[in-house]
Amino acid sequence: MRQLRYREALREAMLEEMERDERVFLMGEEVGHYQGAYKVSEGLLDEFGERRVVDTPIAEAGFAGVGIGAAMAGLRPIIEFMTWNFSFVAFDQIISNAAKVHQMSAGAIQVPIVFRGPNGAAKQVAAQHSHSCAPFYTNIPGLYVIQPSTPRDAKGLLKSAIRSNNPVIFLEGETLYGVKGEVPDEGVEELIPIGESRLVRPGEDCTIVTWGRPYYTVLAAAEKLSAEGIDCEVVDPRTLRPLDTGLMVESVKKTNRCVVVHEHWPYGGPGAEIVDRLQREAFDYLDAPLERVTGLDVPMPYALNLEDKVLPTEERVIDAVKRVAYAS
Amino acid sequence: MRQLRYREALREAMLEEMERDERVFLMGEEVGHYQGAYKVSEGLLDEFGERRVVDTPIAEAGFAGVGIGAAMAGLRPIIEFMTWNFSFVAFDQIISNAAKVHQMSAGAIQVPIVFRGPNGAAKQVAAQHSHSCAPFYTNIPGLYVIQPSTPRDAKGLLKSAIRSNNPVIFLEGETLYGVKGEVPDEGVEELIPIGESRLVRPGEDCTIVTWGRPYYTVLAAAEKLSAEGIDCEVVDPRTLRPLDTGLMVESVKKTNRCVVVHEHWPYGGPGAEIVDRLQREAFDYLDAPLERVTGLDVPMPYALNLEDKVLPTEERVIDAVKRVAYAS
Amino acid sequence: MMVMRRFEEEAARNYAKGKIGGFLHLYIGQEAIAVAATEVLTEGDYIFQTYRDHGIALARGMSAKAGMAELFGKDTGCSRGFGGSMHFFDVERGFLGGWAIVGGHLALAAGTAFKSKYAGEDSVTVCFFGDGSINIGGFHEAMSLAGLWKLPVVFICENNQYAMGTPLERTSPLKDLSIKAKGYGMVGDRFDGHDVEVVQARIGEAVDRARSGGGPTFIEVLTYRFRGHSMSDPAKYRTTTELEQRKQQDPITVVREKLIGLGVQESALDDIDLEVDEEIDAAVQFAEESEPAREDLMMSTVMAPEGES
Amino acid sequence: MMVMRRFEEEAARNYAKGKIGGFLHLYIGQEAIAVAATEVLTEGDYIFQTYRDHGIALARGMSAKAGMAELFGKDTGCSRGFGGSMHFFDVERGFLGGWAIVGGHLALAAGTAFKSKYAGEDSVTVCFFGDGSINIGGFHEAMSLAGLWKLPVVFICENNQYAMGTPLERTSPLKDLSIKAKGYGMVGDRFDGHDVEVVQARIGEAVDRARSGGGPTFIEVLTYRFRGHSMSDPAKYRTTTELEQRKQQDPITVVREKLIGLGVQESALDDIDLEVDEEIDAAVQFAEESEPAREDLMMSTVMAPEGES
Ligand SMILES: Cc1ncc(C[n+]2csc(CCOP(=O)(O)OP(=O)(O)O)c2C)c(N)n1
Ligand SMILES: Cc1ncc(C[n+]2csc(CCOP(=O)(O)OP(=O)(O)O)c2C)c(N)n1
Ligand SMILES: [Mg+2]
Ligand SMILES: [Mg+2]
Repeated sequence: MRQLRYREALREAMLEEMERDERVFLMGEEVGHYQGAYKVSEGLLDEFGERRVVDTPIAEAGFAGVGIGAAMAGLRPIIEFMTWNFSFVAFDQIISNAAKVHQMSAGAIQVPIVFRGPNGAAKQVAAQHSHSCAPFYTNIPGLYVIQPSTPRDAKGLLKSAIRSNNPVIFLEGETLYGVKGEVPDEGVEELIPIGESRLVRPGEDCTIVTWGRPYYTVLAAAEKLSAEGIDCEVVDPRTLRPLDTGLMVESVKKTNRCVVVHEHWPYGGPGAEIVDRLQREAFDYLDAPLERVTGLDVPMPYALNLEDKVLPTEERVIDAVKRVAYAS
Repeated sequence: MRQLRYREALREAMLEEMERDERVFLMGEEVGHYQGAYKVSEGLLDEFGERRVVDTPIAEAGFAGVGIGAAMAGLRPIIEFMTWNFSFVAFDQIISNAAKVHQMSAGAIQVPIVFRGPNGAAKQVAAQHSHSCAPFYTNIPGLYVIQPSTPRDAKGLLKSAIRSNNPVIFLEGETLYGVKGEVPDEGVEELIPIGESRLVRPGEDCTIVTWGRPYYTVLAAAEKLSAEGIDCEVVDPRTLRPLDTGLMVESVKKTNRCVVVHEHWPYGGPGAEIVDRLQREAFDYLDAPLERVTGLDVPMPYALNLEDKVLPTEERVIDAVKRVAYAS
Repeated sequence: MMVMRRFEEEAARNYAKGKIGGFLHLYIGQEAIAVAATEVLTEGDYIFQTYRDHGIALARGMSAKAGMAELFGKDTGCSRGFGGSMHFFDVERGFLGGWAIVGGHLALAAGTAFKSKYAGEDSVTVCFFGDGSINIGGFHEAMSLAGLWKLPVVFICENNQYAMGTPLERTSPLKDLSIKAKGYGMVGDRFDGHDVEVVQARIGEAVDRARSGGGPTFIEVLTYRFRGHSMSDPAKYRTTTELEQRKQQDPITVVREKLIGLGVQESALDDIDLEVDEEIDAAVQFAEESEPAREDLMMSTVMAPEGES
Repeated sequence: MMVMRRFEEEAARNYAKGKIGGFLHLYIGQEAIAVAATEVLTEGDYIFQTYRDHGIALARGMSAKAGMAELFGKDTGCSRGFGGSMHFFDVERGFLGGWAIVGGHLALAAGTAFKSKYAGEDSVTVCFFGDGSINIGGFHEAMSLAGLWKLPVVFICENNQYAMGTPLERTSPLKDLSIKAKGYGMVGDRFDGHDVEVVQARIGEAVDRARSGGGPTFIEVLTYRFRGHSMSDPAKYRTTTELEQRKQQDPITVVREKLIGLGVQESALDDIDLEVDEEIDAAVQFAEESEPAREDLMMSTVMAPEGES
C-alpha cells in the first residue's frame, strides 16, 4: 500500500467523491484560491472550478445554513470550517436545522452534508482556538460524528461520510495533517463503514480506548508498557456517534481493565459515555474501575510548557494503565 | 416557611439582589414591558425602571456579548434567554468569551454574569424548542452550571449565582415554574452554596441521582417503590458543574446500587459523567452496574403521545431500580 | 384567504379545547401576503416561513385536512405529527417549512437558491420572516451571502409591527427597514400588505428579477396580526383602538368589497364561505378520527436510511 | 510607530527562531491607525482589537517588555503567558484584548459602552476589526444594539483589503463599506489610513460624538498590511507590484517626511530609531530571561475567587 499523509488522504477522498458525483461540492473559507488554510483542498479549485469549490466570506452560520438548504434541495455539500472552533457561531444551524429536519418532516427531507475541519489543540494557538468539539456534537441525535486517527481511516470514512444521506460531523486534527500512513493504492476503493470501531493493537493485560491525536500518544505508551511487561490492547472507535462498543466490550472481557484516553475536556462527552457503557456492558468482568486520561479541565493556555501539561501525555497514560493493572 | 412557586422564588432572588447591588441588572427579550415571556420578571420593570430591566431585540449573541462586556467592566448582568434553545446562537459568546477571558487575562478580568432561562422540553413545543442543554455547558471549564429542582433551591442558588464572580449557566424548567414549595420567610436570607448536592430522601436499598424536571418523577416513583418494599435514597446534585459527588458516593457505599435519572439526551453530559465518577469513586461497593434513565435519543416530536414516551417516565425509573435492585 | 381564516379560527377553538398543544401562532390579518406570493410562484419554486406558517402552506395548496391533522398531532398530518403548528412541511409543493428559531431559516433559503443556481435551474426561493428578525445574525449572514452571490431568492419581511410584545420602534432605529437592502448591495422594496393585487404585483417583480438572474430582493411588507403573538398572548401591549383601526383593512374585507364592486354577487361569496366552512369542518373531523403519530416512525426518522439516493 | 514596527520585526525574527509559537499576525503597515486612535482617547476609555493586537497595545502604553515576554510565553508577559500574540491584555490602560474569533469582540465593546452609559460615565469604547468581519452575525448584532441604544462606541473597520487570502471584492458587493452604517441608523465615515493626522482628526470626531452622547459611529479606514496574514502566509494572492506601490505610503515614511518637511533634523529621527532599537533589544532579552508561565496560575485562574468584589 501507498504511504500518504492524513491531509492527502482527505484530499483524495474529496477529489474522488467529487469526480463520482456532480452533486458534491466543497464550500468554506479559503478552500479555493488560497488552496485551503491547511492545504487539505489543495488543487481542487483547479480541478473543479469556482462552481464546485466555493470560497466564502467569514460567515460560518450563513454558509453552514446555505449548505443545509442546498442539501435539503438535493445537493451533497462538504462544508469546511477553517477550524471547529468557528463552528460555535454556526452551532444553532447544526443542532436546530441539520440534525432536526429529517425527523421534523417525518422523513420527507434528507440532509446529506459533511461538516469537516481541524479539531482540537494545534500548537500554542491558545484558549479560543484549541477546542475539542466531540462532546458538543456527540450529544445530538440526528448527527453522525467521526474522528479518524489515521490517513487510511480519514480517507475511507470521509468517503462514506460524503455518500451518507445524513449530516456528518467530521473532526480532523491539525497536528495530524502531516502524519503518514498506509492508504489503499489508487484505483482500490475503500469505504470504511460509519459506526465501526477498529482493533489497533492486540493485547492481554489492559484495554485502552482512544482516538484522534492521543492515538499516537497511546501507541507510544503501549510500546513502553510492553517493555515493562504490560501488554495493552488498543481499540479506536473511529466513529463517536453512533458508538460501536462491540470490540471494546470483548476486549474488556478479556483484559478486565480499561483506560479511555482522549483530548477533550473531562466532563461528559464520548469519554464518559464510553465508561458508562462499558461499566454496564462488561460489569462482571471489571477488575478495576475504568480510568480516563483526558485533556485537563482548563482553557488552553498559550505557553508551550503549560499546553504540554494540558494535553494527555505518555506519562499520564502509563500511570493510568499501571493503576488499573495493579488494582484488585 | 412560606409556600412559593418556583417562578416567584426566582423573581424574589432577582428582586432582592437588584435591591442589594446597583450593579445588577436584567436584560433579555420581553423581560420588561411584557413582564417576561414566562412572567419570571413580573413587576421588575416597575420596580427598577428601564435602566435596569432592559428589553432587547432578538439578538441573543449580541446581548449575551453586551452582558459579558458589561461584566468585564464591573457590572453584574443577569441575561435571560427566553428559552435555552436560543442560547445556541450565542454559544460562541459563552464558550469563547465568558468562559475564557478570566484565564486568558491571567485573572485580570472577571466575568460576573448569570445566563438564565427555561431549559428542556415544555409541552409539545417540538424539536427546535425542547433542548436540554446541560451536556453542552457542563463540558466547559470556566463556567458554573446550576439546575435547581425546587423553589427553595432556585431562590438560594440564583442569589449565589448573582453574587458569584464567575459566569453561571442557570437552567430553569418551564414546566417547573408553577411548582410550589417551601422557601424561607421574607427577611430570612438563604444563600445556597454553588457546588453542593442535597440529600432529598433517605433510603437504604438503591440510590437515585436526579435533578430538574425528572426530580418529581423520581419522587413519585420512589413512593411507589417504597410501597413495594424498595427503599430509595434520592440525591440532587443541584449544581452540575462543579459536580459534588460526596453525598452520592456515600449513598452508593450504603445502597450499593444507583440509577441516574435525567432529561437530557443519553450520550455524554452530566448523566454519563456521574456514572463515570461513581464507578471510580465507589467501585468496590457496587453490586450492580450503574443504570441511567434518560430522555430518549431522538429529536423531540410534537405529538403528545410521543413526547410522553421520550421524557423519563415513572415506569422507566421503576424498571431501572428493579433491575439494579434484583441484580447480583 | 377564507380557507386560511376559517382554518385558523377553528384551530384556535380546538386549541382552547386542548385538542392542539404547544405553541399556535395565527396568521389572521396577514393572509393577503401568502395568497399574493404563491400566485406568482410556479412548480419547483421553494418557500420558507417562520412558525407562523399555516397561511402560506394552505395558500400553496396544502389541504386543510393535512394541516389540521398536523395540529392534532396525527399520523395523517403534513408532518405526520412530528412538526406541529410551527413545523408544517409539504415537500412536493416546495414548501420547506415551518421554522421556529428566529433568523435560522434565512440561510436555508439562500441554500435552496444556491442549489437552483448550481444546477442551472430557474427556480426561485421565497423566504418569509418577521420584523423581529432583522437584528439577528442569521438575517445578516443570509442577506450578505445572497447579495454577494446574487442568489435567486426573495426575502420578505412581514412587518406586522410587533415581535411578541415589542413594537418595532423599540427594536429598530429605522422606520423604513428596506433601507437595509443597500448594505447588502441588494434591491429593496416596501409596501402595504392588505391589498392582494398590490402585493402580488410587487412580489412578482422581485420573483421575476430573481428568476431572470437579477439577484435577490429584500422586501418589507407592512401588515398587522389581529391576534396575539401566540395563543398564550393576550396582547395587552396594544390598544383596542389600534386593533379596531387595523381591522378596517382586513384583507378579506378588502377583497370582498373589491369583488362586489366588480359586480360579483354577494350570494356567490356567501356560497364560497359555506363551502369553506364545510371544508374546515371536514378537516377537523378528519383530524379527530386519524391515527396518532407513530412511535416506530419516531425511531426510524432520527437518521435517514443509507444507500444510493 | 517605530516601537511597533521594530517590535514586530523582532517578533517575526524570534518566531522564525522558534522562540514564539502559535499564530503571529503583524500590524506592519497599519500603525498610523493605532497611534491616531490612542491619541484621542483618555484614561478610562476602553479598547478592543482582534488578534492583530500588538500595535494598539503598544500605542496605548504597554511596554515592549510586557508584550515581548507574552509572545515568549513568559510569566512577565502582559497576559502572563496565557494569551500569547492573539490575546494581549492591559486592563489598567483599558486595553481589553486581543480576541481571536472574527466578530466575537464587537458585542463586548458594545458591552463596555453599555456600562459607561449605565453608570453615567463619559468613557468611550473603541473597537477595531478587519474588513473580513463585516459579513458575520457578530458584527451585525453589535452594530444593531449599539445603534438602537446609542451607545458610546466607535467601530473601526481597518480595511487592509484582504481577509487572509481573500480580497474584499470577493466578500462584499459594496466597495464603500461605510454605507452599512445607514442600516443601523448610525453615522458612517470612510477615509485613508496612512496619514496619522488625518486619521486622528476623523476618529477624534467620532470619539467626541460618542463622549457627548451623540451615539456610535462606524468608520472604515483604508489601509494595507505589508506582511502576510500571519507568519505562515506567504501572501501569494497579491502581486509584488501592488505591495511595492502600497509601501510608498508606509505610514512611517509619511511621518518621517512630514517631520523633515517641518524642519526636524534627520539625525534626531535617527537617534529615536536607535533608542527604539535598544528598547526592543532590551525587551527581547527581558523575555528570554523571564520565568515561564506558571502551572499553579493555570489551575487558579479557571474560576475567579469568590467573595465580595
Ligand atoms: C433566536 C430566537 N430567539 C427568540 C425566539 C422566541 N420568539 C419566537 S417568535 C418571537 C418574536 C418574533 O417576532 P417577528 O419576527 O416580528 O415575527 P412575528 O411573530 O411577528 O410573525 C420570539 C422572540 C426564537 N424563536 N428564536
Ligand atoms: C468566526 C471565525 N472564522 C474564521 C476565523 C479564521 N480567521 C482568522 S483571521 C481571518 C481573516 C480576517 O480578516 P480581516 O477581518 O480582514 O482582518 P485582518 O486579518 O485583515 O486584520 C480568518 C478567516 C476566525 N478567527 N473566526
Ligand atoms: Mg412581527
Ligand atoms: Mg483584512
